Amino acid sequence: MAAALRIAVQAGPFDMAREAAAARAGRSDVGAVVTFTGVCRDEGRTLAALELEHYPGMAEAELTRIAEEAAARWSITAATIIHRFGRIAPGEDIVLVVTASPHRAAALEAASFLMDYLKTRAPFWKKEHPHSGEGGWVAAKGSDDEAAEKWK
Amino acid sequence: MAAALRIAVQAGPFDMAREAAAARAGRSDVGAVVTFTGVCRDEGRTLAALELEHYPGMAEAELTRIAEEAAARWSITAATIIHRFGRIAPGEDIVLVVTASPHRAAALEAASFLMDYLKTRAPFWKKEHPHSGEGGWVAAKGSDDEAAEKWK
Amino acid sequence: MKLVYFASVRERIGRPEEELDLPADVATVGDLIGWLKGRGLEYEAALSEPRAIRVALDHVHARPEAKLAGVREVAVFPPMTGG
Amino acid sequence: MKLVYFASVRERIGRPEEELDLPADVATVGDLIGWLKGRGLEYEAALSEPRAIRVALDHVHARPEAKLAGVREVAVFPPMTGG
Repeated sequence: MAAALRIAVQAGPFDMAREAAAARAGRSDVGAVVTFTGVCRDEGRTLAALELEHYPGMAEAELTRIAEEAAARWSITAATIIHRFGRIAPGEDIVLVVTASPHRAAALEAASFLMDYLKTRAPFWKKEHPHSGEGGWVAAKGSDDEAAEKWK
Repeated sequence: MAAALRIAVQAGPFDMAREAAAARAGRSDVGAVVTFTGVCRDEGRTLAALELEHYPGMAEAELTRIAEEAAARWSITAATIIHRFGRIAPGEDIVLVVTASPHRAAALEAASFLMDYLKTRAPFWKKEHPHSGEGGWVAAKGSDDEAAEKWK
Repeated sequence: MKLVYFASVRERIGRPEEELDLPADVATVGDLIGWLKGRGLEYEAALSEPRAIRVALDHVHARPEAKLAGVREVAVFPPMTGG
Repeated sequence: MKLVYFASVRERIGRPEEELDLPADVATVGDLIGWLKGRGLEYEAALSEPRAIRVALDHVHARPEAKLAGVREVAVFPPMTGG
């Protein structure tokens, strides 16, 4: 199944509804559309902002490889990944994944796979800026590695 | 975690973006929002429309029970289920599930659980109206029962 | 007792609902399905495959052994295909 | 060879990128990390925990045994935390 892939790495916000509509447009065999939006939490009101650093060039390349792998493993008709960089305030969106498929399991599993893989493979790094005190780089979670491992 | 549950059974369309926005509104601990939209396929251009019959009263009650079970099993902050009934044309939406949570795995798993459970437990029945020839009631799938069983 | 029917069960029985007085020995969901099947060819056609019949008591899914005592509305329908 | 650094590695080394001539015996990713650690305290601080260092060769993740021959850009960074 030829899947329409869309990858974007951008500073500005994205329009989830528009991306979801685009992922199903022009096809009459889509039975399921899944969106995953990752949002900046305020961590108990302690966080002023996140700063997202990325590796330009590789970020787009790696997200494309991850989307291609999802398209090879599930019968999806579309996969979209949009990842923001720069300063992001609590309540703002960080990342969007959209999948479309004839079948619900494929759309849901592919979205879950995309999130697990991009968490551990896409070259982005989060730095926390708290309202007071020292911030710092967010430590990678072992649970993220385990989540990615389960798709091997 | 007290989850905001929203259940609707309606003939008319829903606004996915508005529902997703409402599911995360007013909370600063939401890190993940998942939407699942079930769409009417045209089945290789053979389908003129689906007719969705439901059991008024029980449909709302059963969807509420399913949402409550998801809220008891995952740390979600919101769960929305909207299911349409009546005549639905190919390309139109049938069902919407939205989940919000501090964590991505909870939001994704709860959305998957809600879809698996409502497929086998919510009192809705699909009748196919093809462009030509006899239509009929859609047969229940054993794979749907298996999908629901895996959450036991 | 009020009975309501949906989808193929409704079409085969030929009506969406009816009020029926049950015999005293019809105590469970299973008893009810067996008794309904004896009411005519349309009921037998609708209920011939017990594995393809689901029952809800007052809006809650029920198993064949569930008791009917105190129930106001019994719904009979095929496996669900929503979503 | 062009080296680029990100996040905590960039901050500790104190620059985002640099052009370096590698000795002939630095053939693999693992060799490179070992050699970089000998270049000064800032490098040693940045690369002290090998398990917390990731390397990409020309925008593709690479293991310690990967060869550097023909590579134009080497990136060194901590485990990723996007998403």
